[in-house]
Amino acid sequence: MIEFAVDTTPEGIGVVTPKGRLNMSSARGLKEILDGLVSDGTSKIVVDLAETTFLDSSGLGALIAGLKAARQSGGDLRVARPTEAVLTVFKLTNLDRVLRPRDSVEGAFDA
Amino acid sequence: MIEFAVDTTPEGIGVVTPKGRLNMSSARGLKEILDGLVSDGTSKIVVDLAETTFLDSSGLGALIAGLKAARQSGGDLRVARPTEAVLTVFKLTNLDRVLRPRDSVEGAFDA
Amino acid sequence: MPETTVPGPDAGDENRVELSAPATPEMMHLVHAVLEQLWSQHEDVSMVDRMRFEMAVIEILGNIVEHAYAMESGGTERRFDVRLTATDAALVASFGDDGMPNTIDLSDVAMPDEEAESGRGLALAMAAVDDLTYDRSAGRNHWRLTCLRQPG
Amino acid sequence: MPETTVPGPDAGDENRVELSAPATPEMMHLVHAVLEQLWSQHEDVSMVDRMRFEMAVIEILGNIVEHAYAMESGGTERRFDVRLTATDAALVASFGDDGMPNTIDLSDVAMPDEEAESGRGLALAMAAVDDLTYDRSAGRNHWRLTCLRQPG
Ligand SMILES: Nc1ncnc2c1ncn2[C@@H]1O[C@H](COP(=O)(O)OP(=O)(O)O)[C@@H](O)[C@H]1O
Ligand SMILES: Nc1ncnc2c1ncn2[C@@H]1O[C@H](COP(=O)(O)OP(=O)(O)O)[C@@H](O)[C@H]1O
Repeated sequence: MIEFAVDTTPEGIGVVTPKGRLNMSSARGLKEILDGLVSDGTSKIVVDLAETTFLDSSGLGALIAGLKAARQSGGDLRVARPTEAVLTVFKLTNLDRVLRPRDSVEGAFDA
Repeated sequence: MIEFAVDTTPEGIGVVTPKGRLNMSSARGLKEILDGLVSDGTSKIVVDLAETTFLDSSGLGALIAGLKAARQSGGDLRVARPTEAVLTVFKLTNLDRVLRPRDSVEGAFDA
Repeated sequence: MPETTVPGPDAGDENRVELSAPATPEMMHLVHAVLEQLWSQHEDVSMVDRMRFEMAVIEILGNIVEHAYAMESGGTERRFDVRLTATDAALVASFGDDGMPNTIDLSDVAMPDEEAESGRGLALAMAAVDDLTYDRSAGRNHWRLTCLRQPG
Repeated sequence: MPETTVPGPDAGDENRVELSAPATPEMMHLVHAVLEQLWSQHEDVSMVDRMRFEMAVIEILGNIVEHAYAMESGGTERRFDVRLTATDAALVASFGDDGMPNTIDLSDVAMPDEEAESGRGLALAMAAVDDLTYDRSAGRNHWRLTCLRQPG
């Protein structure tokens, strides 16, 4: 139903790729992964949404929680390559400003 | 829901790999592929069942129809690498003799 | 002595899933998905029990799609419903449809010979489950499949 | 002059799919699968309409699972049912559950601020569909979502 790929770049940026649907039954998994990264000292995180086919308000909640945790530790959380379905949810919830989507995972922390 | 990979070996043996469930809504596709191979002159056919997660009586019917067509053209149809679910169906229908499963695609026409 | 009640095969069916949908070949996939869901709620059901139940459920649904609604005349709705239940004791599926009555006597069902390209559906379903019943009432067909669970 | 009847949003619903199942987070996947099935029968429904309908359906089901059955006391059955219909005019979902009554006035629903980690479900559902209604009757909650189809 969902899988998460978790990587760390040579620059120490955590890259989390949810593959499948981010909904009520999978959002908790994402939240735990993001919390785990931050508490292990990885506070710069990119969530690669290229393979996230669906996002609901629980998934959004997990992203916002991760964003806040990352910022509290002096880092940030950025989202990259959202699918059309995910982008629609960002826009409808007015979160496309705070979760400003980046075009690539590599360049997500460039600006 | 289902995909079919169709290949021809250097020896001219057709290899059909159904990926997914062979049921009422997909059996017709298999039948058409098998018929097409035979009428194009490929009468030795291996159906690789390693990725066939489910088989019902319509799927069985398509295999038997293909077997008869292949034999009528002087060839044969052999099945290889059935999953446990598929093997169970062969046994319950007493077709494990006429559709005797082979251990490998390569060796399916060896004996 | 405390009173004991022996649970019937339907006991504990608050996890049942009921579906009502058009009787089309595409619905096969949905019923497979419902069964996947059922297994995810009942991880203790053995692979063998899952396989034989799924096999029989799909065969019966295939017959409804193919035979009960074979002609345009068959039924006003061209729909089916199914209730799927997994308890500690058994897996049970109950189908209903308003198509044409089944004409086959289940006690006559036998596996056809090797050459046959069809006619294995009911025989396969009966071989797979512990009990298969059919009845016609109030203008509807009712099929009921029971797999008694075997220790995994 | 011939009499004309304007079809309501439910006309032509013989392709409807109805599901009744336990109200658990795992059931989300099943409802996604039902929707996939619905689209395979209605390939003319535009991507935008599919997306907004699916979004709202999942949010309302999420609320039933999370809020209507929040406490052990909520409902005797912990089940929901849903009827999904696609016609030329509209996509309609009707939910029923016997959980606790909804306490939120839908006209008060607003999108929370950026920092909020929850509370966007109903606002998102309302933003996605053309009509969302709630009523409580006979001890049950009823939610009804309507997306008027836009030319694909
Ligand atoms: N639901 C049904 N309604 C009416 N007739 C049925 C039904 N199911 C089965 N039958 C009859 O039983 C026969 C045997 O069915 P089956 O064993 O599934 O083989 P097949 O479907 O391959 O013909 C069918 O040919 C049909 O006449
Ligand atoms: N089905 C329901 N039954 C009871 N209360 C509900 C139901 N759905 C929503 N509510 C109430 O509406 C509020 C807002 O829900 P929602 O917008 O989905 O946000 P969230 O679920 O993230 O809290 C919930 O906190 C709850 O009090």
